[in-house]
Amino acid sequence: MSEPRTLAPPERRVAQVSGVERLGAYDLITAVDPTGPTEPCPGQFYMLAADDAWGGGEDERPYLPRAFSYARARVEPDGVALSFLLEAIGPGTERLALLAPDEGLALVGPLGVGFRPAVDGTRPLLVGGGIGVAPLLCWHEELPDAAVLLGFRGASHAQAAALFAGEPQVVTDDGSVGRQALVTELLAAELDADPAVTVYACGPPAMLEAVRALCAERDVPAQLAMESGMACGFGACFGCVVPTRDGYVRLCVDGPVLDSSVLETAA
Amino acid sequence: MSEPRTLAPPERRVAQVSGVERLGAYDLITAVDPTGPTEPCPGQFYMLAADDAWGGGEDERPYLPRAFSYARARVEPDGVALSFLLEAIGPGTERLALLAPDEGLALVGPLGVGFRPAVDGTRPLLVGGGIGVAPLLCWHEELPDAAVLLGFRGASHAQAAALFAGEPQVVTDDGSVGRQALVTELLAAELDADPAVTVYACGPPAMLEAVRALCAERDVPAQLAMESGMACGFGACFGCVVPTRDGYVRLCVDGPVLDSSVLETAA
Amino acid sequence: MIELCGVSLRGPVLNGSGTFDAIAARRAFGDALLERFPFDAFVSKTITVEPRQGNPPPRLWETAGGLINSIGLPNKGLRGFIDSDLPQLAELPVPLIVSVMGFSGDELAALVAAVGERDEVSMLELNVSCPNVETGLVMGAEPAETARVVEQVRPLSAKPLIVKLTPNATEPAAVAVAAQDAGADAVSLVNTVKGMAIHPETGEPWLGGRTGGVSGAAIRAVALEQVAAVAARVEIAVIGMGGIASGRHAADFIAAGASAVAIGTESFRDPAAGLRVATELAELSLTRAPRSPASTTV
Amino acid sequence: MIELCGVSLRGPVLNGSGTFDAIAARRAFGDALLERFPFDAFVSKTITVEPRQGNPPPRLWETAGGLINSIGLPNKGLRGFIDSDLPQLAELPVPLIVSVMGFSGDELAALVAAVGERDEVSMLELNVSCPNVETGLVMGAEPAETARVVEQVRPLSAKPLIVKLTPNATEPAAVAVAAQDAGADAVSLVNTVKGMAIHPETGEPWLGGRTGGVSGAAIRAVALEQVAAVAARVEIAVIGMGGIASGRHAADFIAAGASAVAIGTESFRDPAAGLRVATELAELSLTRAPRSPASTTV
Ligand SMILES: Cc1cc2nc3c(=O)[nH]c(=O)nc-3n(C[C@H](O)[C@H](O)[C@H](O)COP(=O)(O)OP(=O)(O)OC[C@H]3O[C@@H](n4cnc5c(N)ncnc54)[C@H](O)[C@@H]3O)c2cc1C
Ligand SMILES: Cc1cc2nc3c(=O)[nH]c(=O)nc-3n(C[C@H](O)[C@H](O)[C@H](O)COP(=O)(O)OP(=O)(O)OC[C@H]3O[C@@H](n4cnc5c(N)ncnc54)[C@H](O)[C@@H]3O)c2cc1C
Ligand SMILES: Cc1cc2nc3c(=O)[nH]c(=O)nc-3n(C[C@H](O)[C@H](O)[C@H](O)COP(=O)(O)O)c2cc1C
Ligand SMILES: Cc1cc2nc3c(=O)[nH]c(=O)nc-3n(C[C@H](O)[C@H](O)[C@H](O)COP(=O)(O)O)c2cc1C
Ligand code: FES
Ligand code: FES
Repeated sequence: MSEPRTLAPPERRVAQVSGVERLGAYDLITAVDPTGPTEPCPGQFYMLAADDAWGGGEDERPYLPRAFSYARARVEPDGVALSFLLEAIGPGTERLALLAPDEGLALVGPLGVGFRPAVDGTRPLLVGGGIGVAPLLCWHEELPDAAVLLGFRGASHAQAAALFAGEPQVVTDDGSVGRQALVTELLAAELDADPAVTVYACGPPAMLEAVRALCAERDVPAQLAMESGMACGFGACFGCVVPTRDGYVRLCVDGPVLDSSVLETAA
Repeated sequence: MSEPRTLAPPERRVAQVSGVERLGAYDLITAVDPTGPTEPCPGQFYMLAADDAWGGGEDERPYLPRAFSYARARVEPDGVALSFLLEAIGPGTERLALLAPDEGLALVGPLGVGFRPAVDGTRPLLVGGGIGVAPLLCWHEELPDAAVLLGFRGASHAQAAALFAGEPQVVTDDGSVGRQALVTELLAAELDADPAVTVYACGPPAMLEAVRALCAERDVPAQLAMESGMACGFGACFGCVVPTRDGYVRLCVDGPVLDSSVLETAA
Repeated sequence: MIELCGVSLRGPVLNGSGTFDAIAARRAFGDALLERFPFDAFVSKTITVEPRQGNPPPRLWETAGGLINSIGLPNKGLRGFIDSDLPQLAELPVPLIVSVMGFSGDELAALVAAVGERDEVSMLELNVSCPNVETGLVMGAEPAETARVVEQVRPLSAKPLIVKLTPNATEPAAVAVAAQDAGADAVSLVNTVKGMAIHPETGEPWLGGRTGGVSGAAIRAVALEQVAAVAARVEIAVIGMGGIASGRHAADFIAAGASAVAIGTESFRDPAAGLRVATELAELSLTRAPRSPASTTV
Repeated sequence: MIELCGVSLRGPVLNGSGTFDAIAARRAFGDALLERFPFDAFVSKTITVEPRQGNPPPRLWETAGGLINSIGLPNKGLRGFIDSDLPQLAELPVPLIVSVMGFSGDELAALVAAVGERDEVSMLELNVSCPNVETGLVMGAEPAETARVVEQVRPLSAKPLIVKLTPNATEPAAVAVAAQDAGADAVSLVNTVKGMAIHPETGEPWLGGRTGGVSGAAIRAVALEQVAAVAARVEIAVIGMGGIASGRHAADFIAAGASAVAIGTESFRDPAAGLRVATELAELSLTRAPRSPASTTV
């Protein structure tokens, strides 16, 4: 079984923050990982924590590391520069957003299984919502010709679209950039025009469920990069399960990319 | 009873760090307290915490605020600039030492009771050991003619002596600055030369006990600024007690400056 | 305004016994403390019949998000309390609850009788849960023991009686039911969770009292579970505490069934924590409806 | 090398049951995991007779320095474990301890008999302490209940039997004594401390299982106190755990009387935590002499 899974060193290590870039509502944090593998698979993720003062935020958190898809990996002389796109929504992401160059970023990874190749005879189509664009960035680098459909809340979030090469189609909830529409409306139009695609999607749960339903109706294969609350990221805690047709699966070892056909319907 | 005690506002407030100066082994942190009293009494202290990320250090600490004598207070247009001299010895002081200008420094204070005037007919004599020089700095500003005796571990610590106006006598444990001697040897010599003094001392427990004993032998009045582990700083927790002839007293409300005559002997 | 055991309070935020000394705090903060008093009712530190010095220092150890204390109930004793503390506590702008602890049913009875007849006192809290003094465990950990002491003291005062529960019990809800059936008007929980620290250099216990009690954020989830379990079993009011530091935490305890909450360790971090929690809670209440009938507005 | 219940281990650092899935970890880390295996013995996740899906998500909630889990013992059941997990666990470079839990004495007996006869297995751990499944509380919180099940299963295997204690008991030391007297070779403690979280938006319990168990730094002081209390009362080996994250923490548990320690939640923060703790502990041991005779070098 050749899963898209690059193995991780079995320990936490400390990368050095080399860049911090504000992109509207998001931050792009880059850190140089001195000893990790140079070729993670798009869709894989890392467990991250600030090496210092990881704690003492809201409710005396964070305590555990947080999961982040890598958005970019570049081999550099002293290691792999890994970039993460993050949205500060709580004590963990807020602390990470405060990281400054030269601070330590503790990480474990790459973890999980990434995106699988497109089904024979289909073209890849990337669909991202909000912070869910992160794993699509590196995947798009491997599939430069793939069409990219992106949806954001508004202009500040939509700045992340600039990270994509080529011309992604962008829509926003408030119409401030592109049309006022849901990204799934773009997807429906694309599928209606040509259903011979493999869809790769990442975004909020409601969006992923809509993508799943749209694809299921049309028998279109879809790979969804999903999220759930994680404590460990390597199958140790059994905390990150999502329901599938085969029962609960741990998203950190059996995902985060799941084939939409294994998911139970929302109903 | 006119205790040297300036009342504190009954709440935690946030001062803005305006200066961070490295002084050998110590850090001098200055923060502008917008609403606190402008005239704390020398010997009083504040409970301090970094406003952000107060936690996540060694053993997931700090959690509670930490006690610090103020070393200087200067009235400025937007508040009182309070300076604290600190030695990083654990997770709380380490976090404080990382404070950068414009960060928030949460504080409660001034707390406790400060140094009392010298006994009539005596001259004041200030004796400091290590980080214990902190409260003597502001006290010396009020008693500019007082002799100052300081002891430090070595040259790096002795840099704090430069904060004192005039010419403090300095000794070190390793002889790297001044003579190789204990500050209590200087004190003994002074007392032998002229015992008509009121001694003000602050430093490690062994030094304070030596000062107490030297003064007791000669019936010299001494006021000792002491330390103990504190959780609250305002008499709430009963945690900071030290044994005295009258039983346990809470150092945060009945001290930190105690008249040495109330202390029990070490034996 | 809320009503707790028939006593009107301006709000539902109390202090935990032994975590705020209003007399000492007035020395530090002056009368500003009375003008901005942080609690809606004031709970005294636990008193005993005889004066106590408390445990030898060190008495404190900081843990991850928590504090272990081994204070050992220092207090002036019943007489000293009535003569020198009570007049000062009577000046506080809120109702007074006096916490008492006895080393026997008879001692508790003496305390309840003497304190219960004072007009300055609105309610009594029986501390049967202090983990630092041996009797605490015995009385408060077993339903039958609790029932026995509550039955003994109940007839001695008409004032509302709160029984403070220990978390160091297999089934706090069973103890709460026993207290209720024996005539308690309310239960409060949790007291501190037994804990210990080792001296980093010697390997011996750090605390002068060898073991102590953990409080603060570290125990909040544990306290919340016990409050929910107790509230599900009793009809009387439940006063919830354990690591509460924000209005949302207070709302969580109320959602779990508490009628009122108490702030302990968070006051050490901010003497005005009680006020802040009350303000935040009031803001939240506009969005999250209280579910506990005992906490309704009067 | 140390000896634990007659089994030689290269060191005193185990994992807590259910906090490290060596099979899944090998998928993530490959054979590097075996080369740098973090523990000196491996404790399996608790298995039951029948397969279990576990509790509905969400299963996790982060607290101050801690984690609440409500996993609900998902496992393949006895048959699935023996057929598919055991062969893989047998490849680990350290002795294997299998944790078992039954919903009755008979179920426990079936598990002990079946697992105990496997050569791959060095010891058995009886989980009578899981707070997520009702029977756990009943068996492990009462000395008599514990004695009954240990007596029932003791004759069924010659392998060393560890009884894992729950902290949610009035007197864990009494339960430990009961386990010892019924024939246990060691006790391990603590399991997780009962806790709860409220959904920030709905006011309802956050966890799918409604309540859960707190682990991690937040419970370390509580665990240490219980380990000390238990070690003072029993002669058998004590395996201490609860928030251990450094060699000094491990040394503290050993100073309190533990013969070995286990790492749970800290592995979530660093999969190599066990190795790090072992290294730090070895360095510290040079300065701080172990006091527990059971932990001496063989
Ligand atoms: C595989 C994977 C990849 C991801 N990739 C990215 C990425 O590339 N970029 C990115 O920004 N994010 C990513 N995420 C999400 C990211 O991990 C979370 O945003 C982060 O964990 C939030 O942590 P926090 O402390 O900031 O917020 P939290 O306070 O933890 O809040 C996050 C959510 O968790 C819940 N929650 C609230 N309080 C608690 C609590 N005490 N305990 C448990 N849950 C609570 C709530 O539902 C809340 O909305 C990814 C997640 C996964 C699983
Ligand atoms: C009135 C007063 C005034 C002070 N003024 C100053 C000053 O001007 N400048 C200055 O630098 N310092 C001052 N101090 C001391 C300062 O408060 C301490 O250095 C500080 O609290 C240490 O905190 P930490 O987290 O860095 O170290 P900690 O880790 O808290 O270690 C400090 C000491 O506490 C003990 N300890 C270790 N672990 C723990 C634990 N988990 N819980 C409890 N105790 C523990 C040990 O004895 C250790 O040496 C003053 C103290 C008092 C009481
Ligand atoms: C330093 C300290 C002293 C305490 N003293 C008492 C006491 O005298 N009587 C009592 O019933 N509870 C006492 N408690 C327990 C608190 O009232 C409260 O139940 C507990 O601390 C949990 O709340 P918290 O986490 O908000 O502090 C004390 C707690 C602390 C931290
Ligand atoms: C996610 C999780 C799952 C656990 N599963 C089990 C289990 O299956 N059986 C068991 O005996 N203990 C289980 N435990 C308890 C741990 O083995 C350990 O006793 C507890 O977590 C305390 O140690 P720690 O604070 O180092 O995590 C579990 C703990 C966690 C956090
Ligand atoms: S996050 Fe722990 S098993 Fe997936
Ligand atoms: S520090 Fe709390 S009483 Fe002194």
